[in-house]
Amino acid sequence: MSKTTYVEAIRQGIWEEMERDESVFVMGEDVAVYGGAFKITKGMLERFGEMRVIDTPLSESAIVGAGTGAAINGLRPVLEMQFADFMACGFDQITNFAAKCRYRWQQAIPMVIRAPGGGNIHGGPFHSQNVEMPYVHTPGLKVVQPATAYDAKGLIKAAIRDNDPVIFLEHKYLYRSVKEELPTEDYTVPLSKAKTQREGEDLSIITYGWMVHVALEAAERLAGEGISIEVLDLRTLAPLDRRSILETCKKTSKAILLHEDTLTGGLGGEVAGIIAEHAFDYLDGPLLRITAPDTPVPFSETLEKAFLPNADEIVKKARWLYRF
Amino acid sequence: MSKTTYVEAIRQGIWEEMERDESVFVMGEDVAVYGGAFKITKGMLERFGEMRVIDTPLSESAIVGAGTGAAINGLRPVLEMQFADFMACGFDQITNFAAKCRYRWQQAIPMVIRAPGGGNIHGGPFHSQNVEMPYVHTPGLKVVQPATAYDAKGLIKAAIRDNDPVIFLEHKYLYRSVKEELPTEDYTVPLSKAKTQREGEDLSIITYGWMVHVALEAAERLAGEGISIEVLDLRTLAPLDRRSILETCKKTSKAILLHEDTLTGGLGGEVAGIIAEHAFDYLDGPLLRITAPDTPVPFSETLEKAFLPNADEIVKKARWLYRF
Amino acid sequence: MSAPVLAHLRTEFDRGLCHRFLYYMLMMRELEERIELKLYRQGKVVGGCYTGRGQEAIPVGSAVLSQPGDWLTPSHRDMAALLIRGITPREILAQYMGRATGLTKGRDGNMHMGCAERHCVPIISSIGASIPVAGGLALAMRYRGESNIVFNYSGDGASSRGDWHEGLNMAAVMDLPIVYLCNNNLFAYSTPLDKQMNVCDIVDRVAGYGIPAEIVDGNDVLAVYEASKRAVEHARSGKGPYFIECKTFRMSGHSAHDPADYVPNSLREEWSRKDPILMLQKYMVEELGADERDFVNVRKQVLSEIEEAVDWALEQPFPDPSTLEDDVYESI
Amino acid sequence: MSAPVLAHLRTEFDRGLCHRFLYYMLMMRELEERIELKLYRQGKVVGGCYTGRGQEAIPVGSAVLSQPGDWLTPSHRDMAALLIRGITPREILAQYMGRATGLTKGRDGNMHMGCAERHCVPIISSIGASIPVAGGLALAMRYRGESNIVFNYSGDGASSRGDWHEGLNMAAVMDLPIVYLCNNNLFAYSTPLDKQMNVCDIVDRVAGYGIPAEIVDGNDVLAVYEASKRAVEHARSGKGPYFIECKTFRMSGHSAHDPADYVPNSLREEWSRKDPILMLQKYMVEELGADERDFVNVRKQVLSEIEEAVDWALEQPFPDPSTLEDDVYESI
Ligand SMILES: Cc1ncc(C[n+]2csc(CCOP(=O)(O)OP(=O)(O)O)c2C)c(N)n1
Ligand SMILES: Cc1ncc(C[n+]2csc(CCOP(=O)(O)OP(=O)(O)O)c2C)c(N)n1
Ligand SMILES: [Mg+2]
Ligand SMILES: [Mg+2]
Repeated sequence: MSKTTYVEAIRQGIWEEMERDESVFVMGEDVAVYGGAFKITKGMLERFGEMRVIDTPLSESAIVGAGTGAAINGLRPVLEMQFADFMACGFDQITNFAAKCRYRWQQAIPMVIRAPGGGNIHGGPFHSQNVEMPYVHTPGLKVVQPATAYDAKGLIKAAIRDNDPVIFLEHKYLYRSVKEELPTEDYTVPLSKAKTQREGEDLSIITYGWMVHVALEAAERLAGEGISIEVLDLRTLAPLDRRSILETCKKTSKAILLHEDTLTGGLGGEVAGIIAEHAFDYLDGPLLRITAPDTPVPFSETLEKAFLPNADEIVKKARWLYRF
Repeated sequence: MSKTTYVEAIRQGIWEEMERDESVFVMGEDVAVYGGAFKITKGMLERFGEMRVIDTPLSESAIVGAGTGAAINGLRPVLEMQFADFMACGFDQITNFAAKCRYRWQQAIPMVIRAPGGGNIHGGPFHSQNVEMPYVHTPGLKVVQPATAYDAKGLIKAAIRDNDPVIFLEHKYLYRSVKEELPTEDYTVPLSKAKTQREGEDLSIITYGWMVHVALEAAERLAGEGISIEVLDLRTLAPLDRRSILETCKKTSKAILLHEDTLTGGLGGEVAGIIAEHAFDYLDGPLLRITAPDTPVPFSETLEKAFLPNADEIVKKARWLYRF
Repeated sequence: MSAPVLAHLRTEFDRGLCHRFLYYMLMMRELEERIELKLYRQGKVVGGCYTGRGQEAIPVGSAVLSQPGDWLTPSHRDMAALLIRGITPREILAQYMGRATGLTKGRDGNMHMGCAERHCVPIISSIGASIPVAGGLALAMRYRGESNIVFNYSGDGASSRGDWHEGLNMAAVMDLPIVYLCNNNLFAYSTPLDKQMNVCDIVDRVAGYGIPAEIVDGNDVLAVYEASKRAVEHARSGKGPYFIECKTFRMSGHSAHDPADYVPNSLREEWSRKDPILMLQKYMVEELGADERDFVNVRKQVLSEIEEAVDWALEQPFPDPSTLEDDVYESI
Repeated sequence: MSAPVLAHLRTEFDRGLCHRFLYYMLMMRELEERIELKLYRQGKVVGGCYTGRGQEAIPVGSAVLSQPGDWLTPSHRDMAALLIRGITPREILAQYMGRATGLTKGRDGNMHMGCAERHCVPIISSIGASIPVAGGLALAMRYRGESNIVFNYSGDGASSRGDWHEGLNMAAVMDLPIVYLCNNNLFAYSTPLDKQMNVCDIVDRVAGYGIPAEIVDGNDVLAVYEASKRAVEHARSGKGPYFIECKTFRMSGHSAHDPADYVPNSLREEWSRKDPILMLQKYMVEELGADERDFVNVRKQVLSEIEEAVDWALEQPFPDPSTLEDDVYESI
């Protein structure tokens, strides 16, 4: 059997849900005729027609607003933001309206907003950001970021079937750099369930997205030194799987919180807060955060490389923490 | 000498800076003729004229964008968002452009965006939010929230003189509920310096904004029980005064992280992350977070009261942590 | 804007319809007065308190044309639209008073209410944000091949927001079945039109989207009704959106705490002579032979309904704090 | 849109000015070709790679009118505006290659560059966001009573963004000295005009702001220049903003990786016959008696400057990782 890339897994996931449920449709800039800037919606116009595959004007706020309206009126929109960075243009619609509908009037908003983010592709300050935190911070929103092709397909399908607004963050660098064999039968991956991507005893790395792979690389190298690392892939960033976070910490008593996003106000702090409150007694060492520094994402290779967390840094800090 | 309210302190601070520096001007919805929804800019039109006190159309994104352009071209705009909640409409301009100018092209943006936020005024989901975190999370922005009239005046003046974009968060409930005697001479309060509002030995409460007062109330009650609480008022939320945070934790070895904002992704997590990494060895107990729950801000009295952190809860948790 | 022209020159309105207009306009007027001038001052209603005094003709003349399957997105000065959709004074009062039986269960306040069953989207406080949302509601109608339409309500101030532009443009490009009712009451909070735009009328802005638009006297319920009929027919028959600018005036402060000193007295006086309720009554007397006593009776009925509803609402429980965290997600 | 009309019917352009036009248009064309077709394919330039092939007349015909105190906010298809402001091919190439001596010191890439001293705001990637920013730049000019103006550049796609609406409206209400150059190249990425708007021309949208506007042949540099002169005079003399819609066509994909299959061949062919450089040369030959050899010389000069600049840029250092956290704040 052939392997499926992350980008293709998402495409398949949406496609299958559109086959399964007539109320699912996609909308965004350049998604129909062009098939999307990253080709996620390629071929959908031909298969599902222009009522269900909709090119919009360059209007992020209207895309989100119209998606929310369509969701209120019985549809299940899958919206594309061309780059996650530009979701900022629809910020008010997302956080002030869509997120609050169930709370204010018990109105479900079964809407997915897909947004390709992340760096390592020389995208510079406007095409590389990790935008999860403002959405993680907004009650009423769910936020997802898959690290593998399997999860990408299973999570996009689960997100589409979910009755709450889901921000579905895709990592551009993973689109074509990871692939695996996928089941042929229909499957979903449940939201709000983290996944242990590697079992270990000595130290936990809690992370998500591209950094899962970087953590696994570091773990492999550390295994050679006799240090056993557990890698927890959060997969859903809101609502968080607090139980899995606490379990791995209770098991290993040491944790590194790793993300590609910048440090201050990043998810690492939130996870640290959960652990330092609810697993304090189990901790045998400080909680280390390994993240990008607090700057915009730089363009130039030398800077971007220095900016992004890498396996060397993880190995070094993990060694230190192991010996703590 | 008479006491000055928080709202009046801010007004005076802006006024004095406008007297001092011709490049300072104010702009926003209803700020000129009406003097602002909360009357911060009252009288300024008459004193400084319509070139420096500008009513705009209902266009938050254009207000921020124009403010940034004016800052590029040598002015020092002080922008008003009528409610902090609607700053979401200018989110892209703030986070994607203003915040990144110095980094991208060494261009200073000496701009202040004032935004009245916070609850306890029955404002409901759209007029009560604490919006700090997306801005705290954006490298390049500074974020300030004063708790007292003294700090309100000193910080708004420092913010106006600062050469980076500052999000200046005012608390609506404090506007008229706190007052104090202010110095008659010119003074500023430095950004990025926290302030110990009460010295104590047993336990630190790290907080900001209205919650400083709630913490002080709890501390007073706990003093009666022989529990000595230190209250650290962060005042500037970005960049954080990490040194003061660590010092108080090293001193008392126990900390409660308190804020009115909701839990997940709130500042408490960030502070926990800093402490659990850099003061771990000093900690004698879990880091407790006392915050609003992860829901929109409710309107009705019974719900809003339950939603907002209060002194009773702090007293109870502090007692528990003290005995830990 | 020309002097108000009563629609009787153009059509015959029967008594039944006019009575309906009168009932809803009076109900909105009296209910809002009760809320603002009594309950708010007594502290029974807290938070922001907006009224649509003087603008009642706009929601009434339009929403009466809505079908059950249609959706409405009223603004903060359109209470009558909710009434017409079957939302009761009881529900509205319980909402204003933050009670558990209010439409938002006390979670949101005042006019920030709506109801999925009766197809009313509660106000989105971010002014202008309802315009793109209306587009999505309409998109779903077209998607399923329905002949339903959306009634979107907003003010002049909203027309300066980016969302207004993006939403109108998208509706035009996609030919969505929406009737926009814009209440141009000459002010956005304290900001007069000439500080909001450099053209005379909102319809001048609308022309740029390729959406048909017209101006009506927003204080003349019959004129609003006639224009709405044209608009509804246009939208329902698949011809796309239609925009109606209703010239009117806010006969109150922006909200209860605003004395509106910035409004010139002459303007207030000019418009007080065009009270939409009095205009309708005049028409009913002169053209339909109505008797002043009829009006007294309608008013009586309205007031007794309100009395009953206030009593009921005051008895309603506040939300139980144990429900604090409900309804944020369907399930986690 | 009517057939392109060379401006010679309306004015006499002297040789010096036309040579200037030609030089900058050719420099932009050749520099971008070098970047896209060579350096990008060689991996010396990475990331997004946009060109303004076929649109050179727009930045050239307008930016030559800028004074040192004016500000410009070019879009991603206006490289010549930077050149005219004195930004050198060396600086541009170092920027594209992410070198420390590029205008953003390697922190941002490709056309995302600007320069405070030469009054060019680097592209704000969020399309449309430069419109309100232009307003603020202009506001500061008026504040100080200067006669400077702002040249704002954007595309057809930008005109669907909320920021475009809010920014144009604010400029109109406040009478700000801005000349808007809109390059209507018929597409926003893959999206043709008829999916972007329900009117024929962008100026139809502009009418709604009370801003004077005109349409010109954006491939005719003389026409762009003439219109810009009118616009600049209008704005400089305190009459407020002015909008020029330049009809043109993007003779490339949206960016280097885009084959633009969605563009009908007929359209591409039609526009390739209106190459702005050839149009200018034709005018120079027919009306000014220029010699084809002159053009060869200009081209030679341009190519040798580029050659020199490429060599220089390739020698430039990449940014030192130790500078990673610089310039986020002035001080902490
Ligand atoms: C985006 C946004 N900015 C500011 C406000 C505060 N605000 C509420 S109503 C209003 C004026 C609205 O004017 P208009 O649309 O003309 O409606 P009117 O109140 O006149 O009926 C303002 C500024 C808001 N609700 N949303
Ligand atoms: C707000 C925003 N949304 C999406 C994008 C991605 N994007 C970059 S250029 C572009 C098309 C712009 O079209 P237009 O304004 O016509 O300029 P052109 O590229 O045709 O010159 C898009 C969609 C963006 N940069 N910003
Ligand atoms: Mg109004
Ligand atoms: Mg274009």
